[in-house]
Amino acid sequence: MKKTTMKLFSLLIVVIMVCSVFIGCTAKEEAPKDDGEAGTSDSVDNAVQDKASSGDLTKIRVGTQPTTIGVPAQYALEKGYFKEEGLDVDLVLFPTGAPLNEAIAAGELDVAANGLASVFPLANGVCEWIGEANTTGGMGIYVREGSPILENKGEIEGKPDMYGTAESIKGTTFLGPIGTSAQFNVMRYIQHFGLSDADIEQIHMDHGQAYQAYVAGEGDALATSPPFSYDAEDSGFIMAASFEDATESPLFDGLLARKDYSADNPESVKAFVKAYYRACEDLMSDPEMRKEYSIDWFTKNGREYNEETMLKEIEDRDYVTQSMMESEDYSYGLGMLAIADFYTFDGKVEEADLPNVPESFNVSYIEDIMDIKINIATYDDLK
Amino acid sequence: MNEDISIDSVQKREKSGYIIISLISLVIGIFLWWLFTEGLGTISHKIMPGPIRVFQSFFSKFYVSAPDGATLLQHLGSSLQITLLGYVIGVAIGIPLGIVMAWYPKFDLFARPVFDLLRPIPGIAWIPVMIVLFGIGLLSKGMVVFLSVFVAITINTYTGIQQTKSVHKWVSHTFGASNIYTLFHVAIPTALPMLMTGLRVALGAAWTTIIAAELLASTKGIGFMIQQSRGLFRPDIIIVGMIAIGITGSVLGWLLGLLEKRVLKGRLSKE
Amino acid sequence: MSKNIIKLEVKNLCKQFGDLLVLDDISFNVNKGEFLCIVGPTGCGKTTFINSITKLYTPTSGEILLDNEIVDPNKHNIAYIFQEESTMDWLTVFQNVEFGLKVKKIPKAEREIKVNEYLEIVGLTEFKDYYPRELSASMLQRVSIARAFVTEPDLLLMDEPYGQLDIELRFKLEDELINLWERTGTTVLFITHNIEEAVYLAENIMILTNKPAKVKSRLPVNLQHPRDIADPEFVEIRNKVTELIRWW
Amino acid sequence: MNKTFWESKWAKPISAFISIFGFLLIWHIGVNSSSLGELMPGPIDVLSRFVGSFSVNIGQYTILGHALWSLSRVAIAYSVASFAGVICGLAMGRYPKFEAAFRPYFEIIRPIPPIAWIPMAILWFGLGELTKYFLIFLAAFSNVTLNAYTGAISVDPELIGAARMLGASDNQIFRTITIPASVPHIFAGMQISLSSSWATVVAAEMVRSSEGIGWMIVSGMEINNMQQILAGIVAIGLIGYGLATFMRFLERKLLVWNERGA
Repeated sequence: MKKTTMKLFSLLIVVIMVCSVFIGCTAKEEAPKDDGEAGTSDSVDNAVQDKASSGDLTKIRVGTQPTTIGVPAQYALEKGYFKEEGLDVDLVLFPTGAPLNEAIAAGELDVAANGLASVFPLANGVCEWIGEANTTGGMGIYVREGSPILENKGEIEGKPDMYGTAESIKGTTFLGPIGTSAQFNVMRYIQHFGLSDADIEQIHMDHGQAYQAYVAGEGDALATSPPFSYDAEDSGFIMAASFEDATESPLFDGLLARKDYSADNPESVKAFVKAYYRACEDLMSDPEMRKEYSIDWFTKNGREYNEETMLKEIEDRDYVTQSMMESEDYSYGLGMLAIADFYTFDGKVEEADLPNVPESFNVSYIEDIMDIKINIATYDDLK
Repeated sequence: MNEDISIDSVQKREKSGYIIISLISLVIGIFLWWLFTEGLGTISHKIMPGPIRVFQSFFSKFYVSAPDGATLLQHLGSSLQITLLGYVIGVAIGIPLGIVMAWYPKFDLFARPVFDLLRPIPGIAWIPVMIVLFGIGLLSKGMVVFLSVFVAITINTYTGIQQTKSVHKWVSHTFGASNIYTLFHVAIPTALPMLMTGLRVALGAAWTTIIAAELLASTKGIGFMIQQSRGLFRPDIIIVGMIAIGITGSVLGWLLGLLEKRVLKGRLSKE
Repeated sequence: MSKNIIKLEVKNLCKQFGDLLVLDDISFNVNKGEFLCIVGPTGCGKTTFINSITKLYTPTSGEILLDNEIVDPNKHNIAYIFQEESTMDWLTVFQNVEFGLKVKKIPKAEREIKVNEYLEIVGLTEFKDYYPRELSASMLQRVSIARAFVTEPDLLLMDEPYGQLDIELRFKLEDELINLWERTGTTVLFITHNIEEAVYLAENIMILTNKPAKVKSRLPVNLQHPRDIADPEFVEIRNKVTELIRWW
Repeated sequence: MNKTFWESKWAKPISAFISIFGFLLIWHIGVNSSSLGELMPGPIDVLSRFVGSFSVNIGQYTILGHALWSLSRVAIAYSVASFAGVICGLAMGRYPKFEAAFRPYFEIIRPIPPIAWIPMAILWFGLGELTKYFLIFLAAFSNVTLNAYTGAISVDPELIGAARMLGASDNQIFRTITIPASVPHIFAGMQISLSSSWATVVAAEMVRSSEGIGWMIVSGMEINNMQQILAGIVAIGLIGYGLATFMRFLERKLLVWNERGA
C-alpha cells in the first residue's frame, strides 16, 4: 500500500520534471528564437529579407566567417541570388573555423563556406568538399623589429625571403588560433629548420585577440591572416615567412555540405553553389565594387579594414571563377590533402581517416552547373 | 555529511540495500547510454560517444597526446598549478581583508560599497580584462582565478566575523582583553566554520574559472584540451575532459573536507 | 574581611542614547566584599548600568571609580556573568574556564591548577573536555560562573544570570553562588528583576525607579545564609522591596 | 563631532560615494599616467559608453535590450531549475530509495562547472536558446536541490515524533511538517542559485548569440573593444547587485516567521 503510493509519487515527479523541462524548452524556443534568429549575427537587411520571403523557398542554413570567404555568401544573399535559386538562406557567422566545425557537428548547419578548418569535417566523413572559393594570400608569420629571428635571411634553400635560423626560432612563443591556417603556417615554418612543436610554444587565441596581445608585447611571433596581417605590416612588424613560402601548398578556402544533407537535398546544394559562384564572378569582375562591399561588411562585423589593406587583400586573394577552374594547373582539393596529411603529425587527423578527404571531394555540382571537367588532386600530387 | 546525521540506527540496517539501489541505477544508466550509442547506434558518436569509446579514450589519454598536444596528466598538472597559485594568493589576501572589513566598521563603510559592486561579476567576465592587463601567460590566468577566489573568501570571512556574538566580545572585554586579542581569540574562532565554507566555495570557483580561462586563451590545461577537441569531431575527448574536471573538483573538495574536520574538531560546519 | 573599605564608587552617573535618558544621576558606593543586588522594573536600565561599569558603554556623564581609580577592565580585575548563554562553542569546557586567565596572561601551570579547582567546585570536572554543544543549559551557566570566579575578580558583575533557568536549578546555583562568594570574599553586583532572588542572596538591595533609572532606595538584608524563604523576616523584607518597586 | 558623523545616517551613503569615487579615481589615474592607457579605457570612457549605450545600440539593441535578453534567459532557466530542484531535493529527502537511485548521477554532474558543458551542450541542443537555458539551468539546479534536500532531512525529529504520536501518516507529516520546515532552506538555495545563474550568463552567451550582456563581453573580446567589455562588466555587476538585493528583500517579506528561528 505504502509502496505503491511511493512508486506513484516518484513516477509523478519524474513525469513532472520531464514535462517542466519540455514546457520550458518549447516555450522559449518559440518566443525568443524567432527574434533571435532574425537577428542572428549579420544584419537587419537579412531580417527584412527573411520576412519578405514566403513559404515556397527552401530553407538552408549556411555557416561562414566575416572574412574573404564570407563575402560572396553575403553578397549573394543581399543581391537576392539565393532567392532566385529558390533558397531561403540563414547566414550564420563564426569568428574562426573551429566553432563553425562545432556547429556542423551539432547539425546546426547544412552547408558552409570555411577555411582550412574544413579539413576536420572532411576527414571525419561528415562533410563533402563541394567547391573551392578563394585563394588565400596575405597570411604569414610576423615578428617585431629587432627580433633575433630577423638576423638571418634566406638560410633555407629556395626561400630567399624567409627569415630565421633553428637557434633563433627555438624557444619562441607564437600567437594564433590553433587548428587553423595559423598553426599550419607555424608548424610548416619551423619544420624547415628541423624543429618540432616541442621546440616552440604556441598560444591559442582567436586572430583579433592574438593581434591585440602581440601589439601589447606578448609572445615573440604572430601567425595571422588578413586583415590582421596587414595591420601587422602597418604596425612595423616584419614578415618572417609567408604562408606560401612556409607551407609550399596553395590553400583554398571553400564550400562544404553535410553529406546527409547533400544526399537528401542535392537540388538545394546545387542552387547554393550556383548562387555562390555567381557572386564570385561578380566580385572578381569589379574590384572597386568588391572593395567597397567588403570594407562595408567587414566593418559591420567588427573587422576594421581601411582602403589600403583592402586593396592588398584584393591583390592577394582571388575568388575562384570558372576560368580558373578550367585552367590546366588547377588541381581541386590539393590544399586540403596537404593539410590533412600535415595534421596527422599530432593526431588531429587520424591516419586512418586520411582516405576520407579525397573521398569527400564532390565536383559534380560545379561540373553540372558550369558544364566543365575539373582536375581532382590525389595524395600522389603532394610529392 | 548530512545523511550521517539523519541516519539513525534503525535505518542503518537498510543502508546496504540503498547502495545496491545506487549501483543498479548506475548500471542501468550506463547500459542505456551504451544501448543508444554503441548498441543500437540511435545517437551518432559524433554527438554522443558511447561509454566504451569514452573509457578507452580516458585511459589512452594518459599516454597519448593527440589531438591536442599533451596527455591528460600534463593538462591536469598545468590547470592545477595555476589554480593553486591563484587560490593561495586569493586566500592570503581575502582572509585578512574580510577580517579587517568586518572588524573595523569604519573601514567597512569604505570598502564594502566597492566590494558589493565587484562581487557579482563572475570570474569569466574578467578574463578579457586580465588578458589585456597581464598578457596571456600564467599571470593573467592566475589573476582571474585569484579574483574569483578572493571575492568568495572575503565574503565568507566577512560574514563569519560578523557572526561573532556580542556577548562573547563582552566576555573578552570585561576580562580586560584588547580589541586585537578579542579578534584573534573570539571573532576568528567564531568565523572559522564560515571561513572553511569559504575555502570550499572558493576552491570550486577557482576550478571553474581556470577552465573558463583555458577555454579562451592557453597552451595547455584541461580547458584547452576541451577547447581543442571542439570542432575536431572528438566529443569523446570533451567528455574525458569533463570527467577529469569533475573528478579533480571532487577530490579537491574532499581534501578540503578533511582539513575542515580537523580544524573544526568538535564543531559542525555551518553550511 | 574588612567590610568598610569602599570598593566601588559611582558618582552622578548618567547615560543617554540619542534623546533617550536611561540612567539619571545615579550615585552609590559598594564596600569591599559586599553582595549588592540591584532590582528594578523590567527595562529600567539595569543592564545599561552594569554595562557602563565594564566600559561596554561609555557613560554620558559622571564617573565610576574602582579602588579610587576610574574603572578600566584592562587594569582592574572584573568579571561579568551575562544573562545570555555566553560560553564559547569552539572551546572545551576547560578552555572556556581558562579564557579569562589567558587574557590576564597567567602562566600555564597556575592556570591549570586554578581551572581544575573551580571545575571541581561547580562539579564539571568530568566534563572538562566536552564542547558546549554537548552540555545542558544549566551546565553551560555553571561554566560561565566558573569562568568568572576562576579569575578571582575584585568585582563580579552578574546580570540576571539565572533568568533563563528553571526554579529548581536556580535554587541550586544560587546556593552555589553564595558558597563561592563566602569562600572568595569577592565583591558582587547582582542584577535581577526577581525580588525573591534578591532577598535570598543579597546583603544589601538597591532599588531603581522606572526609566530613566534613579536610585529609589537601598535597604540591608540582615539575615544569615542560608536563608529560608518561608521565614517571616524574609517575607517582610520581600514585601517591603515589592512595595518600593511598584511604580504605579 | 567626529563621532556624530559616524553614527549619523549620512555616514553610509557618503562613505559609499567617497569609496566608489576613490576607486574610479585610482582607475583614472592608473590609466592616464601609464602605458596602461593604450590598452585600457579609463572610467570616464567606460561610464560614458555605459550611459551612452542606453540610447545607442550595441549590436542590435541598447544595453537595456541586452539586459532584458539576459534576464529573460536567466528567468526561464532559473524557474525551471528551481522547480525541478525543489521537487528532486524534497523527493530525495522523502524517499531514501529515490535518493539512492538519483544521488550518484547528481554527484557526478555537480562538480562539473556549467562552462565545461558548453561543447557537449552545443552538440546536443545546438546553438540556439536551448543550450543557453541548459547551462544556466545547471548552474541553478544543484544548489536548489541540495538545499531542499537538506531542508527535508533536517526537520526537527521531535516535531515528527510528536506528529506521529498524534497519528499522522508519513504523507501527512511530509506535507504539513517537512515541506514547510524546508522552506527557509529552499529559499536560501534559491538565493544562491539566482546569483550563480546570473554569473553563468556570460558562459551561456559564449554560445553563439547576438544579444545579451554576456554577448557584449564575448563579442567585445572578438572585436577587441575594451569599452564594450567593461560596459558589459559594469552592467553585470549592477544587475547582479540588484538581484541579490531583491532576493534579500523578498526573504525579509516572505519569511518573517523564520527570522525568529534563525
